[in-house]
Amino acid sequence: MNWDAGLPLLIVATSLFSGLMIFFLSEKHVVARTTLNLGGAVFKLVLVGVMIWGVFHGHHYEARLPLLPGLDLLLRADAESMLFVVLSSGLWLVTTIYAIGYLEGSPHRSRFFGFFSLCVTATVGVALAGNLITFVLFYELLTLSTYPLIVHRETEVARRAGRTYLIYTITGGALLLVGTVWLYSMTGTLEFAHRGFVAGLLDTHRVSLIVVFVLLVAGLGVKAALVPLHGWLPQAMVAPAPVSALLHAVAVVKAGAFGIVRVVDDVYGVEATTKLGVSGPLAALAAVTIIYGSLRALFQDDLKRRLAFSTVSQVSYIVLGIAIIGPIATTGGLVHLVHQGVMKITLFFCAGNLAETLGIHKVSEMNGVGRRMPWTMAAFTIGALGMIGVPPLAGFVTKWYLGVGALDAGQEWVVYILAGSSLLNAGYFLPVLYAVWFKPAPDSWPDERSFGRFETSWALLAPPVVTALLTLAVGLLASAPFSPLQWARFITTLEYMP
Amino acid sequence: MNEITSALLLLTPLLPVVLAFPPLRSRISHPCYIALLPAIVLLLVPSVVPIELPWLLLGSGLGVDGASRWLLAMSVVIWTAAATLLPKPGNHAADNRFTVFFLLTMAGNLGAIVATDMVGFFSFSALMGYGFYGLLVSGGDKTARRAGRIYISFMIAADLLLFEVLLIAASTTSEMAFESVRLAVSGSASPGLYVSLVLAGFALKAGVWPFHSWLPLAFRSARPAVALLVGGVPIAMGLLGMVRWLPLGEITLPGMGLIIRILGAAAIIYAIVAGVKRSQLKLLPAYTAMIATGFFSIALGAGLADPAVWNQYGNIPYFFIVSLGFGMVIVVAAICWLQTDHHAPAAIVKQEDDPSLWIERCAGAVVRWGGKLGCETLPRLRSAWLAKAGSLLQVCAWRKAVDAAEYSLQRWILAITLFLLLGLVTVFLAAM
Amino acid sequence: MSAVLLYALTGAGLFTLGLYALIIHAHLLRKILAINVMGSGVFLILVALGGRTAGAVPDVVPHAMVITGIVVAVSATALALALVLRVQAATGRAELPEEPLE
Amino acid sequence: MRSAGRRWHYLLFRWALMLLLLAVAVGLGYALLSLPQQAVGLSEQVSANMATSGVQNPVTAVLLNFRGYDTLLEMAVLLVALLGVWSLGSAEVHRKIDPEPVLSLLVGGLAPMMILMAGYLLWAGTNTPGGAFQAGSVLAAAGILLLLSSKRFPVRLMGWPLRVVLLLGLGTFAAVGMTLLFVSGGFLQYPSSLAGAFILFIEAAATLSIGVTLAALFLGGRPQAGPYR
Amino acid sequence: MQQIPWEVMLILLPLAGAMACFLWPRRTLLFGLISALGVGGCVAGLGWRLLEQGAQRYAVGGWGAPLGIDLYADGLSLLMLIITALVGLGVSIYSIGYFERRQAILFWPLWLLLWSALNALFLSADIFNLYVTLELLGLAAVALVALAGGANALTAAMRYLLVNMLASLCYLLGVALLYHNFGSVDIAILAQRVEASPAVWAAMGLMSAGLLLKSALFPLHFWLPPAHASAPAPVSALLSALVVKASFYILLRLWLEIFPQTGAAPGQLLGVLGAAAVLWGGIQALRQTRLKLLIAYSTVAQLGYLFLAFPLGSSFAWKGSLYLLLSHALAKAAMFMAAGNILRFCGHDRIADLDRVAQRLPVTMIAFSVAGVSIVGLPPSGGFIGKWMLLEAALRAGQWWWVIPLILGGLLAAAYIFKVIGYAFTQAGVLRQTNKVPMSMEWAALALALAALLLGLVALWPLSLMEIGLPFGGSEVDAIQRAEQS
Repeated sequence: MNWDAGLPLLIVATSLFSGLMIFFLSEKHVVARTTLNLGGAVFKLVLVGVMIWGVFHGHHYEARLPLLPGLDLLLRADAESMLFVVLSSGLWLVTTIYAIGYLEGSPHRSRFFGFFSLCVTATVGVALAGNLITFVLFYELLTLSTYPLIVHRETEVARRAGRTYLIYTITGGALLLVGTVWLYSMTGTLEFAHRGFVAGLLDTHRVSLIVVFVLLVAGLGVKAALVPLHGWLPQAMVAPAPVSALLHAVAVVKAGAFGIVRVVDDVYGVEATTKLGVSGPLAALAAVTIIYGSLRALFQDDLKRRLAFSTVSQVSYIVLGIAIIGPIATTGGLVHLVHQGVMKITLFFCAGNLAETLGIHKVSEMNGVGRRMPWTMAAFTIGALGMIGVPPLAGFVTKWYLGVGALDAGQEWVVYILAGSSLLNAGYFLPVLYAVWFKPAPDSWPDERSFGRFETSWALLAPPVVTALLTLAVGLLASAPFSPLQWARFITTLEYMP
Repeated sequence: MNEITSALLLLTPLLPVVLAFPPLRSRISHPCYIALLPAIVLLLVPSVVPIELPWLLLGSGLGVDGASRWLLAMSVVIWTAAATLLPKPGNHAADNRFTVFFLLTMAGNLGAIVATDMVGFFSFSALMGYGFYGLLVSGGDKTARRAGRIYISFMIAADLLLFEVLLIAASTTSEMAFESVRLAVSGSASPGLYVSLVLAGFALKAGVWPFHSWLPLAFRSARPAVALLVGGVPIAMGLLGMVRWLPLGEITLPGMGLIIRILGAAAIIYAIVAGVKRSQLKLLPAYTAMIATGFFSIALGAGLADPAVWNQYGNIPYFFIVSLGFGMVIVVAAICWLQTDHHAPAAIVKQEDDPSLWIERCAGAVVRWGGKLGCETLPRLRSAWLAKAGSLLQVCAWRKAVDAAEYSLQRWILAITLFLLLGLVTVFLAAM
Repeated sequence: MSAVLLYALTGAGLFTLGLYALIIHAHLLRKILAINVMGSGVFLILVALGGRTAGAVPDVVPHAMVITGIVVAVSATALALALVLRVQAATGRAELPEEPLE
Repeated sequence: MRSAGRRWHYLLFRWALMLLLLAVAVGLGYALLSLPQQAVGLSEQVSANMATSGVQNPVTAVLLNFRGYDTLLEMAVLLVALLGVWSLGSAEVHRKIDPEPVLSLLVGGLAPMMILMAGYLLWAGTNTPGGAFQAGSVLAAAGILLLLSSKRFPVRLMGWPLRVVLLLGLGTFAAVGMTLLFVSGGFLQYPSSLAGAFILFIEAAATLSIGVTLAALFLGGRPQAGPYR
Repeated sequence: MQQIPWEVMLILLPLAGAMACFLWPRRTLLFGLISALGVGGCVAGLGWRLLEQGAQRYAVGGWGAPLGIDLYADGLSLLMLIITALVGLGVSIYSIGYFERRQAILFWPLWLLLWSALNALFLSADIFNLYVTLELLGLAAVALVALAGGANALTAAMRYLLVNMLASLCYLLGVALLYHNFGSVDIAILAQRVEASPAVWAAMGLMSAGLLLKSALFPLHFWLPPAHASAPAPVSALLSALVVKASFYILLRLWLEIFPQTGAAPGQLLGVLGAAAVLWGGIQALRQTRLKLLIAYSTVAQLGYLFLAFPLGSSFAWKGSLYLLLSHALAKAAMFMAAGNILRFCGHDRIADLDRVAQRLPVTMIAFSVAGVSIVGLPPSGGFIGKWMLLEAALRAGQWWWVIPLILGGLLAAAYIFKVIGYAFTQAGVLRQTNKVPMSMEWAALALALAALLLGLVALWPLSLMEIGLPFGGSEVDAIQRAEQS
């Protein structure tokens, strides 16, 4: 096997093997487990770096395994997958460090980290999938590997949350599967192509194609938490904070959104999507989700629930960007894939820190916490302002591209959605920030733990600070080479190239 | 030489941000003065070549031209004056935070002045706005916090409006530098929307009548350093934004010009009446500022109505802004000096419940009523409906039916009979 | 209608009668008997039809099949009878319980 | 009321079932009547190959030679049934009854006669109706008679020797089949000259096994001796 | 020296093993394992021969059809033999730890006889011989169920035995009709001679009905849940994995060879029943509170999938159905073994009281979950491949409505599998005494579950084996695909 075929496999395999090995470690082997975890994460990041270099120098990374006659499992590194691979493997490292700090001394860590690694394996697989069947495979694997993480606490509430999660995601997976098979029975191929592969069927199979599109988007929309299908996300909040971070920022939600990107761009192609008339309803659905998620977030007192509804709202920016057919809006949608991940993971890390250090779970308990934990809350502030879209943070760049793209595509209504959403974002984040920084602190915190020198343990503190800096950097340096925005532009050029 | 000026340009907004970083600040004796150094040096350099920063944000630029050199000078003076009024750096957490906000606001202000494109200006003025909000609120009493809250509400609204402006601009031209946008907008089909959005946005930011309500509050309660900055920072930058963003001197909008002139006049009359009625010395700067902005509005309206008038002005608007800033400093300083006997230094005031603003009351009511009406009860409502539907469908009965059916299927007699029947049906179907 | 066909039809009748008894009767011994009646019917059909060409030697292959079938039936019946005894010992009655499973 | 309703349902069900079964019977009868008038069987092939089968009785030829494989499996079925009965539990201890003298005498006289009869049936099977199964049944009847008359078999015979006899038929059959695989190159492929001898050998073993197996089945459980106790 | 007749060895080796175990009860383990390994070797040998020389026909006694009996091995039989050997090996290893001595000495001979019957059945080309093997199989299965003892197991065994006898008689009557109509019992000869006539319809109805009863197709599944749930765990595994599949195999053979021109109606009827089985079995499984009953009802549901190929009738659908059969055999065996481990560990199998089994019995729980993935039909697993093929066949045939049971069945399966997994993760109120589970039992279950998973990654290999002797006819779908691609 040559190197170009081996590299994608190797990238998927690094976390798979470290995950499988961790399963067989006993609870006591903390050092070995930490080494495997961090080693796997760093090694994967290095490999991803090599791959970026290679893709940039025209290497064609592609690994095929025959699955059925005429149907292969295909891992391929193209521009879109690189965007998602970098996001997931980069944030995996950060989240692993955080999780090590977060779960210190708690039971069943081998199980936790094993499934944690499997989850990232599945995400990277989703990113590198070169055809729809491979995508489906890893998408389902993702469902399976996240379930044990959600029920990790072993409580009745956790079991119910896990059940809700499965009801939604397995149903979604089934719809996705039907759509995939149906598509395959019409086209005979499932391989992603830059301008889609259904163009030849537009005249003959119009209705079928629309139905398949609806099936695929419904299946993916479950994970992307599009509005009638979002119910699992707030419930999944019972999971430990690193898991929430992973679910919201890196893996699950993103896999759904990324899938919609793939379907619109590489399965149907923008042209066919427009001709079938499905892009408009998709954009409307995304808009409804954006507003509805923000409204619901406004009414939550539980911090993680507020963040969860915020995710519902924010992820739909990606879908909205894709559904507004046009190069600029698509760029905005794609880049939000990264931006939302970085911002939301910061917020969840901070929420986890509050819960772990001070026992704070509610917004109403956060008065004056900025004085007790200035670093954490500074990171939180950056993340929240980014979500609102304050320049020069990451969220601003996204909103900018979405707005310009919408005007470019002649869909002015999107601008009002963006404005309304920003207003609502400000409505549910700014009071928090005000309370954190300017309200007097109570005499005692609900459940305070002392960590010595820092405001909390370093493993809990470093990740949010790093991601907050990233939030700043990807916004400030948006136009620098190799920034997410530039990469997204590159992808869009390929997609819309005449 | 160019490299040095470029570095200076970059450092002008960057150094204050860097110095705001707490570990750095605590090691340096006079961070607020040091942060101003690049700007001061920049003022001494005779000709500054503007730089392009394509990697920054969506591609930005920085530069200093004749007008902005004056503005920069004014800012440097105002910030230096304000820095002298800062409390000595101590261990007090509130003072430390105040310094952070001070430096961030400074960075935003200086950056907005040297920015040569709209996105850069927008970003720096946002930084300045949030920083200024921090200055108003931190360590102030409840009036100050009230002022801060009104200010931030206005600012969010302004940012939203200006964001729309940016989008409109970006969809007309790909270049975001002031000149090219001005040209593109004046050439576009309907500049009216653009102009009115810009005006509304910056009026909100600058506290122009009728968006003035935070001004008197700020002057009544804020620290002297903050009061000193009001004229030079939010007001001046708001007016500067109007001048920079509007395609003045190129378009003719007589209707809008008239309206703005009327508004300006109304502002002046209001300020005079209100100022006489209140007749508090401390509030004098606020009414002065309102009168000044009213005059500015009248001038702007005239410029909008007839481009020729605006072109006659030349650099006068810039000088107006500069002198407004200086004038405010002097007025405030004088009043401070007059009142210094019976003015207690701004210290931590006893925290008490703030009366909420009308906008907050509205928002709170929306949240409350929205929660009661829909969103909070929605899951409950849904589950109630589901329960209702469930009782209609009678899940229990279904369960019983399923169990009963399985029970009968488990019975030998029925199952085999069914099986016979099926066999027969199969054969007959096949035979057909 | 030849005698051979009469035998065969009798076999069919036995088969259906046995089936009826198997379905209707609850007692296990009767069920086993019913199955044996059915078996006899099948064997009758199998053997009888082998000789339906008038005057020719009957086909012996069905005979051999029937012998095999009988041995199998005897074995199964023996197992069934032993089971009936055990079921009766364990549950107190020689009938299949018709309660649904828990 | 309720029971009357049930009863009515039951009657209705019965009648429905009868109608259904009538339909089955009619259909079956129709199928039988529609068969070709002339028997289409394997008579010709059987008679054509009788010469090489080693026996004169066509039924035995089919059973032990042409379709001997079926019979081999049939022996396995017997063994399975026996194991099944054994897996249910151990045989109940029969009441120690004193057989009536007449029965005792009769059994004492009949049993040897029946064993002899079985031997004859086995021998006759090669050219006239008869054969291993018939002989085995008679043998089994003798054994059951002995059991009923409370004749106790020696305990040491209930272990290993019993199991050997039980396996004798199946074992011999399989062993002969395997041997023939090496001798004549085909499983159960008798050399035509020795076919008769092989068949008789197998039949003898099978008779013994069938007889003992059927008698053991009659016991309804594991023997009270040996490792299966 | 001629070629070694692997077919005969496959039948005789376990038979000899059974006899040896019966004769020397103290050495059952030795003989049993030797036979198991030997059968594995023989299957490998037969597979090698088939790959080299194509489908094989072996005339027992040298007579050949129609007078004698033929053994016939093609891709279909080979795959059934392979899966039998795999599950058989797993069950053999599992039962080392499971049975105590008293049961072991009866289990091993019965199990080897059952194995022999299965091998004979999959190799037979003669419908009367199939009847004998079917009886051998049925009686051995009944005996194994009864091995558990207790009222539940005994009544279940009784019911099972009666069903077996009834079904066999129906089948035999069909054989009689076919023989007297066409003068042969060899499948290949019958396939040439068969033509539509009332006797053939009656034979088809009788034989199908008998085999359906044995395959427990809804609504004839009434005997299956009690029998499979009350048997000892390795026996449950064998019954669900292999024994019900044997009758399905015969039905498949008959349907493919003797009754191919039956028209659309019976196929549609079977499809409808299969769909009903999928849904009904799924709902019932979800309603169960006991683990083994849940798994047994899951078997009812999964058997329904196999019948969805009948209305489609394309070779692609048959292959999909067969693929589902193979993966279900492995996965269900693993699942019953895991259930046996849990039963041994907890002393009960009430689902709601599983109490953190996931943490305390991890290997078993992994085995259960991995097997569950295949049962649900999630990728990557054999179940997914089979389901994919059926879905594709249904959509290609334009009969999209078969997609509904396929998908709903998967959802129901996910619901009941994850119900178990969810409770295995949570804490129960009352803590109970637990017993140790031998390593061999845990790892045997895991190995089979992983094999089911692996089946989803090496699909081309079994699919190419299915081509040996073209048991499913020419592959028209492949031809269409090739035409489309070119």
